[in-house]
Amino acid sequence: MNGLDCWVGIDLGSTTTKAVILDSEGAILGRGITNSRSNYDVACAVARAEAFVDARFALARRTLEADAELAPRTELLLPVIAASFAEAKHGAALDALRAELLVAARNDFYKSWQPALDRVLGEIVDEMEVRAPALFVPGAERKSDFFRDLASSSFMQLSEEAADPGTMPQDVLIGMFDKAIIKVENQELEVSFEEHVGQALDRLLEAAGLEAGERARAAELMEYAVGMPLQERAHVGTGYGRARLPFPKASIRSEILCHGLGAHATFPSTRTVLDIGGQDTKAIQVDERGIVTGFQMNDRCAAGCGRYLGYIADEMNLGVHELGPMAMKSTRKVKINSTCTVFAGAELRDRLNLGQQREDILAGLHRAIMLRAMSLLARSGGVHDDFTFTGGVARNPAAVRALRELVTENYGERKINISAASIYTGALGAAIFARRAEDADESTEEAAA
Amino acid sequence: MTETVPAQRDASMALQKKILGEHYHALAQAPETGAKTAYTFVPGNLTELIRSFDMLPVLPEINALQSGMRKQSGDFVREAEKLGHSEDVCTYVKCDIGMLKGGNIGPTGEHIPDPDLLLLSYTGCFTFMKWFELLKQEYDCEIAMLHVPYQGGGEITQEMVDYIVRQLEESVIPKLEKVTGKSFDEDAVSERLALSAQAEEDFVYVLESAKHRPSPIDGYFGGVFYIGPIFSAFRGTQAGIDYYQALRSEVDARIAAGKGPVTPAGEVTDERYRLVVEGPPNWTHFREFWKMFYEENAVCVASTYTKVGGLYDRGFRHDPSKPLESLARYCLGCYTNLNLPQRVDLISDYVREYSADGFLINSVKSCNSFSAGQLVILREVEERTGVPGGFIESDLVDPRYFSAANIKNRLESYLQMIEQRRQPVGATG
Amino acid sequence: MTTTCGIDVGASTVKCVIARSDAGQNAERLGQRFERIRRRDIAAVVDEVVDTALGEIDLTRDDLDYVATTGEGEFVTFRTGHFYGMTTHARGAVELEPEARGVLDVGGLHARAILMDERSKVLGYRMTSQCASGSGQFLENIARYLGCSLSEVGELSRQSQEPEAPSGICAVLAETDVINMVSRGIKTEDILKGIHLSMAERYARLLRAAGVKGVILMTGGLAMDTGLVAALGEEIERQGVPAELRTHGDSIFAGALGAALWGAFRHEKLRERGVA
Amino acid sequence: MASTVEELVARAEALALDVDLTGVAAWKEADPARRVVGYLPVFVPIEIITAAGMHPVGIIGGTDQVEIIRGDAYFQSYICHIPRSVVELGLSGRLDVCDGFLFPSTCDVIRNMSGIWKLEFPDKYVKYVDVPQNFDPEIGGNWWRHEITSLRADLEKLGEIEITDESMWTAIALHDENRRLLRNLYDLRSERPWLAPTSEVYLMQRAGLVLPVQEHNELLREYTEAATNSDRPLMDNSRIVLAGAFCEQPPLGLLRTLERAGCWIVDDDLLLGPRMITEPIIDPEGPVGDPVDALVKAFLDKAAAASFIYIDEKVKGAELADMVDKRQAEGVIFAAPSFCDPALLDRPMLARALDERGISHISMKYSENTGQFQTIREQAGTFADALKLWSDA
Ligand SMILES: Nc1ncnc2c1ncn2[C@@H]1O[C@H](COP(=O)(O)OP(=O)(O)O)[C@@H](O)[C@H]1O
Ligand SMILES: Nc1ncnc2c1ncn2[C@@H]1O[C@H](COP(=O)(O)OP(=O)(O)O)[C@@H](O)[C@H]1O
Ligand code: SF4
Ligand code: SF4
Ligand code: SF4
Repeated sequence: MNGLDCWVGIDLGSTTTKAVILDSEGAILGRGITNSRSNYDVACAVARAEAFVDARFALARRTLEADAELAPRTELLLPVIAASFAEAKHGAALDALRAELLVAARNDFYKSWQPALDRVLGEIVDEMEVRAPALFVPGAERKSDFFRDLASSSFMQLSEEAADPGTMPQDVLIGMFDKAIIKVENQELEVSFEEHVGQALDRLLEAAGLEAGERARAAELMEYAVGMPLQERAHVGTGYGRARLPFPKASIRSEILCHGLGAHATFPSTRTVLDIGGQDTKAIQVDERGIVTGFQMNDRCAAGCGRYLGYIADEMNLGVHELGPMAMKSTRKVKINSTCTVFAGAELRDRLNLGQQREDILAGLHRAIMLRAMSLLARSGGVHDDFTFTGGVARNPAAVRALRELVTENYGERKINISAASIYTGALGAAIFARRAEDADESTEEAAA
Repeated sequence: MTETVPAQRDASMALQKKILGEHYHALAQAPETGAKTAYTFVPGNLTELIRSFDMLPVLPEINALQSGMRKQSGDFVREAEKLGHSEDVCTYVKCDIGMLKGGNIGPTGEHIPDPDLLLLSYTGCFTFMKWFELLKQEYDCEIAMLHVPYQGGGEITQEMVDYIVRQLEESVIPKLEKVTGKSFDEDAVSERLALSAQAEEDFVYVLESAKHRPSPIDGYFGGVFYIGPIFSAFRGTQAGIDYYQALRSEVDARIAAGKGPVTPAGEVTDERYRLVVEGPPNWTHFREFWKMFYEENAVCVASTYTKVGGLYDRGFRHDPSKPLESLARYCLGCYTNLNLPQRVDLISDYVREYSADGFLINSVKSCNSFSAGQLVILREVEERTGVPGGFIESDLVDPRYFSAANIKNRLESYLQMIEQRRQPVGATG
Repeated sequence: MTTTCGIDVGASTVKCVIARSDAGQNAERLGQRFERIRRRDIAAVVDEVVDTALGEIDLTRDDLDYVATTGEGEFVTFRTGHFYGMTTHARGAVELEPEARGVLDVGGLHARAILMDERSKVLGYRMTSQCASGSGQFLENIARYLGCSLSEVGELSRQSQEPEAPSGICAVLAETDVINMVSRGIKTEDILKGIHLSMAERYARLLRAAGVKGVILMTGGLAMDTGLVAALGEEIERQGVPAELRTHGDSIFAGALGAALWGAFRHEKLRERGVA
Repeated sequence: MASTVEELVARAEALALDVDLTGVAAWKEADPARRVVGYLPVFVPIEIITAAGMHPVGIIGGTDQVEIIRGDAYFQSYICHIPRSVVELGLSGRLDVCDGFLFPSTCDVIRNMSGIWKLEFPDKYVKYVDVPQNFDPEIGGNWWRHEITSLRADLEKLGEIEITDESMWTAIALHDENRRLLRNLYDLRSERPWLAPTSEVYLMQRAGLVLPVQEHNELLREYTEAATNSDRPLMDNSRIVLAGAFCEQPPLGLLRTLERAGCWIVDDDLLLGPRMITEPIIDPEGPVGDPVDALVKAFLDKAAAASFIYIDEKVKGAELADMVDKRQAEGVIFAAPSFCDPALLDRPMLARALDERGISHISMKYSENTGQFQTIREQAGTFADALKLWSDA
């Protein structure tokens, strides 16, 4: 079987690590994301692995759609396979969590809480396992894509229920979790793709969603997609942590250039790009070639970035996903003053105590963030058509709404692009750089030959 | 400028160090020799007039920047803040106050005598006024104020000149006479002004040598050394003339040899970016800062900071035939006394005249006189010249405000951007 | 003798002290209690803390002559009067440590250095303001990330041999820095000590700027963090602050205690004037 | 029926927060020949604008109402807040009603802003007004005469009118009256601060920035009378003088916070510009001689101390300490805008003068859009506590 050439871009962000795989046509084959964690190599490897899995799905989709018989069943097959795969990964991580929790509980420091500690921890994980499948029903809403967030949220809840101030303080349980989760997320968990395709197909068969003949055909096609060798020709890294990537210097690009290029590739007529990530905000102006002509970024202070929302979400015991939709329900304007991320939590509490609605407060917070972004945009040269909003915060509908309002109020009507995959913009730019560099090398080689 | 000569240096640099060292020595000896001292400022200084009364000028700004270069300023600034000075204000002032409280030991390690006169000839910055009001609380000495109007309307008018000349005649000169017991000698001033004009000629030649490709000098980092004598105590002196002659021949030799500027980290051999720079440098990390440019083969061909003590390259010369009026016009014409449109014009002209690839603003936290409006300058100059502007932020002598990683990141991204824009259309599409 | 209650409502914790004294002098602490707020309704936490503390010593709110609030306690409806944080911390500190002439109060979000005289009159102070870098909250976040509980932090930090400081001052960016450090294999204790040192550096400057001299008592919740206290001791020496740092097992109650005592003092004043 | 204090305060608050200058726009629309001239803090001779039949408008920032979007693109984070809100007002068209702008010599920021205005609003009249720092009538006086005369000529051109000496005297009389009324109000506040708290007095003053002087005089009269006759209960707070707030103004919330924390402000340098001349310009016997001379003399002889004016041979801080004595204040709160060089550089000198006279003081910073007052409340409250617990103890 002839393999497929591909190029990889990796954006090692402060909060999330993203990977994008391009094929020889420059089309996106796969995307992967994970939370950046203490071990950058692992984060990088996980994002890359996820992107390759995603690429497999893309190949599978291509194959299925090209098959006369199965094409109509694509939308039935793929989500189930994906969900099954995700659930399996989650299960593997839970296993690891269980093991690490028990290791943590062995520490002498916690001797006085034993043996109850082991038991309570075990019960919590049992319950987490029980709840897991519900998370992975195709189409289910999850608080986050990341194991850390999902596990943390249910652990918090379960540990609160299990805790007792005298005999088993919640602080102790949380302490166990904090210790264990670091270990878990720094392991690369092996989950076999092939195996889960098979399981998913069986499940569909059981649920009578699929006929036996279709199953066989599907298995055949999937085997092809899964077996296709993917040859990584080159990679480029970018992002906040790029200096720490295990790449040679030539394979590292400034994140500003990558974001500019990535946005240009997605929306060729874009001239202004705003990227709001976990702890930095960039306003970039690009020309018709995607070349950066001006930029501004915040520094020294993380006020008004994605982390700010993260703090607020923690404070309210919500996932970052839920903040935007909640803020969209606001009916009254509230002006938020805190510029500091850490103080925002305190202000939130103050205002809740004053009886303000949390929807309104949240809307005010989103506007506050966007006001800061507007300043950077103004500094970088304004907002020009088309305007593209990228980065994780572009996934947040309330942030997008606040931005739209402010842009229109201050610059008039602008075409605003928001790509569903906006969080991958930097990684995409990096992948394009990887492809280009390779082209350039080849052309020189050819010239020399 | 004395202690901090770069590792690799020209002969002129040694000469500069020598004459400045002699000046500090003369100051230290003042209690014995009976010489009187006038504290005064660089922009709009009246050196010839001061010297005509045989007084020695002391320039607190220079002391402050020297402390910065010798990494003492951080302590001085903190000391002043402990005394109730705000974190927010100009660090030159705080550095000076801290140094004063620490015994007023100058950059050569010798004591700087107390002032006999605080000569507040303040051009282009309100902080100067506060500075000497503060010093006046420390020293029981005479203070003379020379109010130099701002070129708000973009020009020097006769009324401004007359106002200054009247102040010189009625308040500054009488104070000088009172402090020294000598009487004003207009001819003596004229003689000195003639000497000044001579040095000014060579100084301008040196600055403009950067129009050559490759530029033989660095007009910002290197320029800081070239302005030393003429901006401080050496106008109207033979030592000043000698220094600039020597410098000029050195530059001529470099041009003839097709050589780039000498930097502490080595000689620039492959000039890749020609930049015009606006704003004062950071002193606490001066070498580190310069090295970032060196590593990218970026040469600063012109700068506005080297004009704070006069816009000689725009034609101004001290004029012995009209001494007081000439001093008045000098004070009025210093860079920080220009209004914003004039500054935009000047920088745009530099970009064209020096064939620059870009211009960079180093915005310092301390100095509102420079900084307020720089973002407008950035956009206007970009628009007028079509070359990209860069923007970095630091401070003069407060080491807490120098983030090397940050500045390097911005500088690199900026230069990468210039590089990317150089490529013909299509090459990257 | 007057029986008074001091309530200190902080950003993260509510503290309460019940004391009997003679117009604030010769005080005897009858009871004390603190409770983390943790996203709960503050008024409810206040009620719970006060009533539990009273219950433990068989008293009720009716037995109190004066309820004095401090911190963010102005909204407490059953208060008699309010005193501001520095007034109460200074008083509480002198009560806990009679030799103290300075206070360093580090709580959930703020830090402040207070200079006072032997009567606990505030003579000068410095406080951190709009930036939360180096606050209790910050330390908590880092500790969580490192997977250790607050009670372990001090112990660990004091074992450090090669402290590694975070590069920036921002509480949020420092978290990333910490992630970085973990990835470079820096030991937990060295990271903690580095952070303690960088916090201590700021606090020592605060103390210097406030002009403190002599014995200073550390108050607020972070006084319980022995690692921070040790680091602060080192920094005070390094920066040449002419001060000797002490802590007290009940440091976290300093504000509430001070409020209770000032309350007694005011009660007496008002009684003299025939108001109460 | 006379208005109540509450009504007057509400009216003043509406005017003070009218960042869109709707009142001024209405005034201008009434007659196409009308002109509006904006002036920045701190001091310009507004009499000339009034004499020209124009409406002087004090442009003092955007309060905490105006969201800064483009303003930050003009000023770095380490520059005070007022210029960015003024730029925001300008770029958003809220200052379009102004035909001209005066930028007085206050500090380097306002100075450089005059150039920004020239670049950004090339069609507007812009003048930098350079007050003298030399107080000899023949030297600094001449310079100031020259500045006033050229401003007069410029305004004549702008309004296509002639400014007669007679109209000058009339305008001076109106502004003399305005300053008298303000001084009256300050006296009332100092005597019985609970009747006219600073949070209200300030609004009355601020309303004057956007009202023609005649109307402002009327408002001041009404308020002073209503406040004097109101039956508000006495409150026993500490008496303090507020210093450092002459240019960028603190948000109303800050003034209210100080009052709530137990401090009566019994004198201040808020909105100093219109009160800068401390005595009547016109002699008791009536106008004599040249009105320009009278203006020059007023600045040289009757101007309040301010940090942007050279102290000459005077002692820095003496005026402040005298003010504390005169108002029987118990202490001073320095409240200066963050990054305000003139105010912050003065602070140590003022502190020294106060220390020498045994007056206690504290210091804080703000910006016009400061929204969190915990720290401020804490500081002011502790200060008030100390005055309260230790004075009658
Ligand atoms: N689904 C989502 N909904 C809302 N916000 C999100 C979502 N996903 C990520 N974010 C926000 O995006 C931020 C991370 O953005 P990202 O661009 O990945 O940052 P970085 O590149 O710095 O890691 C998070 O802090 C979070 O606030
Ligand atoms: N055992 C402990 N060790 C270290 N820090 C602690 C401990 N207990 C509480 N803290 C810290 O003390 C802080 C609360 O201190 P406190 O002075 O009450 O603050 P506030 O008044 O702001 O609520 C918490 O943020 C927590 O970080
Ligand atoms: S503000 Fe600027 S010009 Fe003025 S003294 Fe400071 S550095 Fe010099
Ligand atoms: S204000 Fe907050 S977000 Fe900004 S530097 Fe400080 S701690 Fe960080
Ligand atoms: S607040 Fe201070 S620094 Fe800012 S413009 Fe006004 S006087 Fe200048």
